[in-house]
Formats: sequence, C-alpha cells, structure tokens
Amino acid sequence: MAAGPMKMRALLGQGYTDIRVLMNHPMETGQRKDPDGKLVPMHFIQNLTVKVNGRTVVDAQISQAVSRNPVFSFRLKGGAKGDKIEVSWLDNQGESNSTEAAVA
Amino acid sequence: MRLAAFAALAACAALAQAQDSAREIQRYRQMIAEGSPAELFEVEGEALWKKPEGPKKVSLERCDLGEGPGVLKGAYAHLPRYFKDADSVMDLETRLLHCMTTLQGRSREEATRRVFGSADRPSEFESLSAYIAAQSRGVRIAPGMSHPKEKASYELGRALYFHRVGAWDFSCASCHGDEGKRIRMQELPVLYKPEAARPVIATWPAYRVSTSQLVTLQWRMNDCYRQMRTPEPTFASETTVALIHFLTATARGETYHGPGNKR
Amino acid sequence: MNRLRRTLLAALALGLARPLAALAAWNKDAFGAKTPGDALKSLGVAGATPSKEVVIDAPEIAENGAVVPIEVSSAVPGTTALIVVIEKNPFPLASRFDFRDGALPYAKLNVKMGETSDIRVLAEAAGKYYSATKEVKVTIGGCGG
Amino acid sequence: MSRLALLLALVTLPALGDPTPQDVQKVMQRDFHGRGQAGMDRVVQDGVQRLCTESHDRPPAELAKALQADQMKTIAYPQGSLLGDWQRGEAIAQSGRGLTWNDKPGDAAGGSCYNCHELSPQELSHGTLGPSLRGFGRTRGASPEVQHYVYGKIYNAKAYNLCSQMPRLGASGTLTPEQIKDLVALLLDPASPVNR
Repeated sequence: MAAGPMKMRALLGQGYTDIRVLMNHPMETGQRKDPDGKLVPMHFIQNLTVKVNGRTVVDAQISQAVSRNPVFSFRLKGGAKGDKIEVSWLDNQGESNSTEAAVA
Repeated sequence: MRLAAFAALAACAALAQAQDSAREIQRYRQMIAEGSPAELFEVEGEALWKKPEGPKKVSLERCDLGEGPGVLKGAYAHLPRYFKDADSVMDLETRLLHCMTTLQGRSREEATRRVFGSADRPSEFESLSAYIAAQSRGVRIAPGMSHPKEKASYELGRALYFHRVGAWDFSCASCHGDEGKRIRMQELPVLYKPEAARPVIATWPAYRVSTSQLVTLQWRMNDCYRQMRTPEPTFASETTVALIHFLTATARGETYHGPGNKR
Repeated sequence: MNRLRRTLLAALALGLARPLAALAAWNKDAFGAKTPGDALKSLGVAGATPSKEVVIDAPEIAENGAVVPIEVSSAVPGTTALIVVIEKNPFPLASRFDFRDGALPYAKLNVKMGETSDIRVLAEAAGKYYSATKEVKVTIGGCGG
Repeated sequence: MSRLALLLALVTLPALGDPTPQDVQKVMQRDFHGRGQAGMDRVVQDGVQRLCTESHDRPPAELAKALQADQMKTIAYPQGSLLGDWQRGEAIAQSGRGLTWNDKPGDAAGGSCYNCHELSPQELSHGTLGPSLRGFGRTRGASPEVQHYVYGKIYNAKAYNLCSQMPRLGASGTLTPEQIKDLVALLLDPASPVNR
C-alpha cells in the first residue's frame, strides 16, 4: 500500500477542536532491506497541511523518522460544529493525498 | 562508609527503576492505543467485502457469518459457532474462506495462498477481519456453546491449551499459565481465566505496531506455535478454530471494542 | 487503490496539482543534517533557553523503537513553531510544525527511534527559542524470535 | 517403553469425554504440517511431555524421580573447564532465535534467556517467567561443582525438575556445548555483569 486511505475525525472539545488524522504510508527510511536483501528506497511524507474552512492553520515538515502509517493530532482554538477541516500531504516521490471532515 | 551508603542507594534506585519500567510500559501502550491505524484496515476491508472476486465474479456481501446472509452487525461477537451448511464450527477467517470457496467459486488453494500479509501488502483476511470485527463494537461476546460440535470444539481447545509439545516442551500455559508473569516487557495474560481473557479477546484483531500489520486470531495461533517450535498449524484447521473458540468462550460476556492495538 | 488517489494522479498528469507542490517547502539541509547542532543551524536556530513551558509527554520506556508516541506543546505566549529533534537518530530532525492563527501550538505523533535517546523540543516565539528535553529508553518486547 | 506405559497408566485419568493427550496428538497430526526445520516428528509427545500434560505439571513423585533419572543420562559434559566466555554468553542470552520453521537450519540459535530471566542489570527488558538470576554467581561461587550443575540445568532442565517450563536447551539441539559453556560463564564468571 503506497498511498491508501486516510481517516480523520475532528471533535469539539472544551474550548478547542481536536483533530486526529490517520494516513496510510510506508514512511520508508531508505535503510530497510526487503526480504530479498535489497534496500527499499526512501519513501516518506515531507509536508502535511491542515486547513480550516480553506485557511491554512498548520504547516508541518516531517522526516522519515515519523512512524509507518502516521497518526497525527492537532488542536485548534475554539472552532464550531460543521467547520470544514482539510488535511493533505505530499511525499518525496511526488505522491499526495487529502481528506476532509466536518467538526462534530 | 560512604561507599556502603552509595551501594544502598543504588539498590533502592534499582528497585524503584523496576517498578517504574512496568508503569512506563503501560503508559507507552496507552499512548499508542489512542490513535489506531486499524481504522485504515477497516476502510480497505469494506472495499474488499464489496468487491466482486473469483470465477463467479461476486462479492462477499451475501456471505452468511451466522446472523443471516450479509448481516454484519454483531456477527463477529457471536463467532466461533456451528454452521449447519458446513457441519462444523468456524471462526471468522474460516467462515470467510468458506464463503470465498462457495459464493465466489474460488479454490481453497488459491484463497489460502496468502492468509497472512506483510506491512506492504496486507492479506485480504486481515483487512476483512478488521472491517467485520468493527461491526461488532458494543456487542457482547457470545460464541456458540450449545451444539454438541461447539461443546467438542471448546473441550478440544482447552485440551490444546495445556498440551505440552514441540522441541521446547511448551504448552500455551507455559507462558499463559501463571498470574503476573512477563516475556521481556510483555505481560502474559492467563487466558484460561475469564478476567484475563476478556480484555484481550475484546480487542482482537488488532494493529501491531512492531510490524505495522493488522493481525488476526488465526495469525496469533500460528505465531505462538511457531515460537513454541512446533510444525505449522494449518490455517482454518480444527485445531486453530478450537483454540480460538476456547479463548473466546472464556471471554464471553465482555463487550467487544476492537480492533485494538498491540505491541 | 482508492478513487481519491486516482483523481489526484490524473490531476498530477494534467499539471493541475503543481500549485500544491510549489506551496510545500521542505528544509532539505536541516532534515539531511547528521547532528542536532547542524540541523538546528540549518533551521536558523542560534540558541535556545530551557523552559518548563515547553512540554514533552512521552513514555520513559518504549517497547518498540519503531513507534514511540510523543505529545508536544508550548505554553510560551506567541509560540508559532515547534521543532522535534531526536538526538541520536542518524538524521536527528524529525519534524517542524508551523502554527498559524487558529491553531494551538500542539502536536501528537509517533516517531521512530534507533536507540535510547534524548528527545529535544524547541518552541519558537517572537524570533526566540525555548527548549525542553526528555529521555526515552528503547527496549525489546516479546519473544524476539 | 512398556515400563513408561505402565507408569503412565497410574496417573489419574481425565474425566470421561475430555480429549486425552492421545486424542489431541491425533488431531495435531492431522492439522499441522512440517515447515522448514520444524518437522512433524515434533508433534509426537515424548514421555516427559505426555506425563506433564496428563498430570497438569504435577507428576507423582516416584514417577518424576524415575523420568528425571532418565533425563539426567542425556546430559553430555565436555572435558575440562565448563566456564566459557561471558561476553558471548550475553549475546546468546539475548537472542530468541533458533529452531522455528523460519530459522535457517544451521544458523546459530540463542538461549532466549532474557525472555524469562533477569540477568545483567543493564538489560531492563527481561521476563519474569523464571527466577531472577541477577548475582547468581556471587553467592554460589564458580567451583567445578557449581559449573557442573549450571551446565546440566541448561542442557536439560527436565533432569532436575521434570515438568519445568524451561526448554531442554542442549538435549533439544538448540544450543551447542560451546554455547552452554558461554552461558555458564555469564552466570558464574565474577567479571560477568550478572555478578558485578
């Protein structure tokens, strides 16, 4: 699974909105060997962006040290039910994906 | 004098350290459980459930997991159970294999070629298990216990649990037999006791962080026997189903809340 | 593969996704640095003041170096970025989060650790840096077979 | 063998209807398949496994004594000192590999010691299925008698306690005599971290 599904939930908490996003990604370091002993090429997410109603609020740069099938949580000030959250990523091989959810 | 005081201090520190280790490992597990990639496998599994496959080019959507054709709600929590059409007791994976061969017209050989996957490519049984098990969240665990074959399966499972075998003379109880024991840092639940089996069975299948895989109970039986240094138990065999049946029956009454997270 | 990905690949082929790629910046020098010092230099960090307002929540012992959960946050007023450095990793810089108005300076993520190491987190506020450190011991779990 | 059969008949029989170890073995012979070095001969119980299964690891004393004596005869002691190299011993104690169906035959196996025992204090990740062996040689010394006992116990734990959960690491062909000597050193050498 290179870039499989993403899953996100955004919940209104006490004065903030809690966002949790799951991404399907191998996050290969370039140092792991496959069963045939060949090095698996580096393949990892480099950029992660969180938008609220179309406006960027978190811009993350990440390395291959983030675990496989990444899980990230972020928090937004305030927020309201129905706010549209969008998370997108871009990896070192040019692949990308994104997902949307409404604050519940 | 100062040296003796230092030694005593070091001994105290070592004891405190051992207690801290156990507590910190607990915290580690709690933290990884808070965001489970198991949900990603549920998404994949749903797609597989609905995808036409095999010579008959049909999906598994009419598969009867015990609650009627296509009924998923609560099905996992009531397995293993006796199925009249197969005249045998089946767990989820065994039943899925049955549906693949009957509904989809696939050969047993082809359908079991890759029952356990890898991080790069999960097996269809793994993704399907995650999806189907998730439809039992909130349902009480109640495997079949009334049919004579269900009773026989449970009894066989219990006998297998205590059966010492293989190059290292182990039974399941060699590791899962006494309270409060660990392998390395891993606590070992005494799975023939309900209070220990309940929280474990209620969270399988599970995402295993050390291998980035969704692992199933058939896999767990297989890999325990591997570490017990026996030959390999055949996937969906009476042996593996009986052990799963015994463990699940021991956990009955607990509310299912998986798929969970494992080390 | 999923529909979304197919759509995205199609968009890429048409060159439509290029603006997304252009937006994203990734500090190659900082992430390629082999020491924490070099990584921070590449990020333009000259020095940092230790601060209790920078918080790292991580277990003291992790059973598996492939997945170490960490939660980082800052109570320093005006924090606009959090930087996570795993001192003994071959490439120590693990992530940099820039927070715009609307986001709290908070992130939770799972990281890989090659061995027992200090994790250092820096918070940027009004051009100054504040830091905290926490050691995580990496051990072996399970039968090891 | 007939003596063994006779002795086994003395053990309390399980309740009627419950699968006996013979029944379970038949099921396993049908449901398992050999893979790699793990052949089907391994699902055939020997006398020790059978008796321990039948008695839930509480064999009648007489019987246990007789079978322990048989197990004692399997232990082959090398000539000379039994004290090997504790540093190699530490690596063997750490490794959990060997004898599984995906281990390559001929590759060095480990003793899986840390899975169950505490040994060197530096290793925090140790199991508790077996007793802590920290400081093992400090109180016992490293006399030839102690070396002899430790070597024998690692080679075949069933010679000392018939239904012990510890594998017969020498008798099962898991560890070589050289490796067992290295483990003896890990436990007894005053320079070993176990004793420091």
